[in-house]
This record gives sequence, C-alpha cells and structure tokens, in this order.
Amino acid sequence: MALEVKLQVFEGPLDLLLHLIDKNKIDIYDIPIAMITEQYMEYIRAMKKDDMEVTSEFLVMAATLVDIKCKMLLPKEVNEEGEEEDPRAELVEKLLEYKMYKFMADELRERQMNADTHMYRKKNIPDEVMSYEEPIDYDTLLGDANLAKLNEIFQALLRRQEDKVDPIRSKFGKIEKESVDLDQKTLYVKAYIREHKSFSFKQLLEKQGSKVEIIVTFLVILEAMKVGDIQIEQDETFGDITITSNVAAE
Amino acid sequence: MTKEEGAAAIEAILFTMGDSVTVAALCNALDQDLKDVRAQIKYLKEKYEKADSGIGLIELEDSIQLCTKSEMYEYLIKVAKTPKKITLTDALMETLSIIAYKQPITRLDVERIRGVNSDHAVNRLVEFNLVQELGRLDAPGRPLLFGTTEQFLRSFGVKSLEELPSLDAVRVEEFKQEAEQEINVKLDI
Amino acid sequence: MTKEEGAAAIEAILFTMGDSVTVAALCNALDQDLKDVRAQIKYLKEKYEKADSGIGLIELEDSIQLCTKSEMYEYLIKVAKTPKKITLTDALMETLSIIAYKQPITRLDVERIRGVNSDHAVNRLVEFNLVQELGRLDAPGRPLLFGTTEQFLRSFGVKSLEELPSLDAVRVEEFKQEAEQEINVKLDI
Repeated sequence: MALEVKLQVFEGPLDLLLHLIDKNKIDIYDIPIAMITEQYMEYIRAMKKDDMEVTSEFLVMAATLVDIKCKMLLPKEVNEEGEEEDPRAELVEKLLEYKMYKFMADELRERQMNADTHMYRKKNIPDEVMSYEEPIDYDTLLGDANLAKLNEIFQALLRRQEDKVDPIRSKFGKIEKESVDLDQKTLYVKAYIREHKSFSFKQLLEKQGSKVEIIVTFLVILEAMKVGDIQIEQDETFGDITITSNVAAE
Repeated sequence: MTKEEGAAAIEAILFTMGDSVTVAALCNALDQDLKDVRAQIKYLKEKYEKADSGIGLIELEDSIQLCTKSEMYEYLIKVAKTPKKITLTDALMETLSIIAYKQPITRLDVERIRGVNSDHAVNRLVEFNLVQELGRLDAPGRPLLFGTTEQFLRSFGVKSLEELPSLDAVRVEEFKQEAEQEINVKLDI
Repeated sequence: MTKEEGAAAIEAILFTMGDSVTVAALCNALDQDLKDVRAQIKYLKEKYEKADSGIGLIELEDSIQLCTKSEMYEYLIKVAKTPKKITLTDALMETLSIIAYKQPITRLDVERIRGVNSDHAVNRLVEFNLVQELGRLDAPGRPLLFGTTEQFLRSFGVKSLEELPSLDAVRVEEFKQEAEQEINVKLDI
C-alpha cells in the first residue's frame, strides 16, 4: 500500500525508469536490462488497477523491456555497416531525450521563480478615445454606388412590389368599418350651437348613440372653442360643461 | 530614501493600481511621512510635465492617479480603434433609393415598400448624413418624414433632386401595357 | 516629431493598452518609420533606467510592454494584490519545456517524448495561456501544432525564445560524463 502512494510521483514509464537507473547508480548507456526489468515489474504489480490509462502506458514499457531482454540473450544483430547493434540503443536515446527535458523543466521553474517580480497594468482606455467616431469616408462608404445603381435598385423594388400583389385577392371588395363622419357631426353641432346659444354638454349628448359619436362630438366642441366660436365653463371636476355661443345671431 | 527613489516607488504603485491611491496609503507603503511623500508627488508631477512624458498625474481630494495626457489621444485612437471600412450594404442602398425617390417619406412607408422593418437602415443612413429628418407628417402619431441631404447630392454628384435619373422608363412601360390591355378589351367587344 | 515627443506618445500608448504592443503598431500610430520608432523606444528605455522611474520596459519578440521594475516589488506587495503565481506540477513543467524547445510540436510528439498521454497537460497549459495553438501540421489527420505564448516569455523572464537556457549545456555535460567513463573503462582494461 505504501508503494502506491510512492508510485504516483512518477509522471510516466520513462520517469520510473530514470528513477530506477538513478537509484541503482547505473550508467544510462549501459543499463543492466534484466535487473531493471525485474524492479520495474515490481512497481507495475503494486500499481493501482483502476487507473488503466496510466497502467497501460507502464505495461507497454514493461513489454519493451522484456523484448530488449530477449534480444540481449540472442546473438547480436549486425547492421548494414557491419556494426553490432545494441538492442538498448533506442531506449537509451528516448531516456536521454526525456531526461534532458526534465532537466530543462527544472531550469525553467527556477527562471519562473525569479521572473515574476514585475507587475503589469490592465488596459485602461480613456472614454474620450473609446467614444471617438472616425469621420465618414464617403468614397469608401459609397464604393461603386452611383445614381444609375440607385435608380436600378429602386426600379427593381417597384417591380418586386407589383409581383407581390395577389391577383385574385386584390380584386375582392372591401367591407368598410362603420365610422362617424366628422364633417357631418361638425355641421350638426354647429347648427345646434346656433339654435341653442347656451346649453350643457349633457344636453348636447342626448341625441348621440355610440361612444365614438360622443368622442367626436367632444372633439368638435374643443375645436369650436379653439377657433373662438364658443365659450365653455365647468364648475367642478367631472361636472357638467356649460357651452355658450359667441356667434352673433343671424 | 531619496526623493527620486520615493517618486519611483509612487510611480510603480500608481502604475500597478490603475485606480486612484490615497496619499495615506502611499505613506504607508513607502514608510515615509506625509511631508516627504508630498514632496515626492510634487517631484513626480514636475517630471510628467516634460515633453518626453505621455503620462500625467491627476490629484483628487486626498488621492492621486496616473492618466494619459489628453494630447496623446490622437495616437491612442490609432491604436485602440481599428479603422472600420464601412460600405453601404444592399439593405442600405435599397432604403436610400426609396427615400431618394419617394421623399418626403415616413419610416412606415419605407417599410411598406421594402416589406421589412427598415428602422435600422434609416437610422444608419441618418448617421452617415445621407438622409435627414424633414419634419413630421400631419397624420395620427405625427410620424417623422425623411429625405436626402446635401451630402447625398454631393456624394452622388448631382446638384439637385431633379437631376436624379427619372423613373419615366418604368412608367412609360406601365402605361404602354395598360394601353395595350385597353385595346384588347375593346377588340374583344 | 522630436525624439522626446515620440517617446511620450509611445509611453502613452503602452500605458493605455497595458498589454504588449508591436513595434509595427507603434510605427503606424505615430506615422513614423521603424528607425525613428526604434530610437524613441531606446530613449524611453534610457529614461526608465534612471533612479526616479518606477516603470520599466520589457521587450518580447517584436513587441514592447510597460511593467514595474523588480526593485519596486517590495512596495507593491504592500498595496497591490500580487497576481496569483501559477504553480505548475512536474507533469506540466515537463510538457511545457518540451513544447518550448520543440515548438511547433503536436500533442502526439509531446506524448512520444514523455511516454505518457499528455493531452490533459497541454490543455492545462493552454488554459494558463502559456501555450497556444500555432496551426496545423500538414500531415494525415492535420494535427494541431502548439507553441509558447507571449505570457510564457513574461512569466519566465525571457525576451525571446532564443534567450531560453540552451539545451546544449546539458548535452555537453552528458558528453563529458560519457567521455570520462570511456576513459575509465579504457583505464580499467
């Protein structure tokens, strides 16, 4: 169990290998594969079984080690130049490369410690600069737009609009909404004023039917007051309105 | 701590904080008394007054703050504001053509002709000073009326609206069609 | 524009933007050629070297940026919230050093060198803005290429990638040991 905790500090199979090489004080160029493989397998066996992702990477390395171990037992292979090939060469190269970056990582960490004594500023753009709007460059704005193009676009629009008219529905007749004729009402009210000289608004409304008619009548009264044909008085809020004609009798 | 060193420390603090910093906080950070800090601030202020400084110092009540000198704004604009290359979109050209030929015209009428809400387009054209408000229509809601501007005439190289290419070509075509139809009708009888 | 005026304008721009600004952008904003702007930057740098300045100028590749001088740190930590230092785990440092020295590099190549899947580490470094995508490798699957950022240069106190501690030093050390061992071996015989 204690091993498991210890294992977690290794970043990967190469890290573990380097650790073993270091621990055994072995020359990286002359790794005793049999011994290292054995130790390596010991670690693997102690590993958490559930972390498959990591374990699989460690297992791949274990397989590589065993492969190298086998090759070491066989007669040495000879390459094209007639030199004996060391089955460990590829692994050594990988280990060296990894070791180099591990070393550089420490170097960088040291640099990071020393570097961050500077402080910086947040961007802070004055409002005057932010709100600045550049003047419009009409040459760029218009591009190749000209009068002919403007005309063309408008005509295309008109044509499009004609196309939109529904040839059948557009010929249907319309049912006009019933409305109060303002002119008729004006004539009626004016005649009423001439006839009665002085009267109350309620009195005037006696012969009006709908709400719309009442509103129109009220508007006519307001208009007559504006042009000075009548004077109106109201004694209290919401009280009746007294209307007096200014127009001299004919 | 020399006056120069104090000024440098104050500068660094103001630079980092961005916002205003109270003089009391500066005294505390520098471990100096008010008199010394005041002298250092004065030194800093004089340093910033020179032509080789783009930064200035503003004093607010009991605080001070660094700011960019306003003479530098023209350079800041060039860095902070990327020049926009604005060109008239199809929607804007369409709207402009309607306003040019149908002016004075309300937003609603433009919309009716284009078939889409054109408020944004009209507003943009007003921003570009190609279109302007001409007044209000004497109708319910008193809607604004729009027409083209002098800038419009200048940009399109015409002296007056009469010089706009006439729509007659279309009109003529329409009349011709109508006339032909009438003839057909008569022939049918 | 005098050298002093140019320096003031550059100072104002750097002060306002906070972040690094490319020398090219400065040339553009000041409407000056590269030679003049370089001279103005040099003037500014010299101005900041004086004892009465708390601000300094750092150069990062083709950009420059204002920052407080290191000597001011002791005053600043009394007032300013010190930016949270990113503590990188061994895995992240390893990955970062590989990316720094081998950039542009794919995730797969990082994994090959480390011997473990490094996707998580690369993603974390991108989150910390120490590593960024540089493009894609023109190879099957078009894998992403990664490299270090400007923030990396700032965090590690180097002006440019060339200033990174050289890899050769290690190599030399290794070779030396190797040679010594060989001699020992030979002597043993």
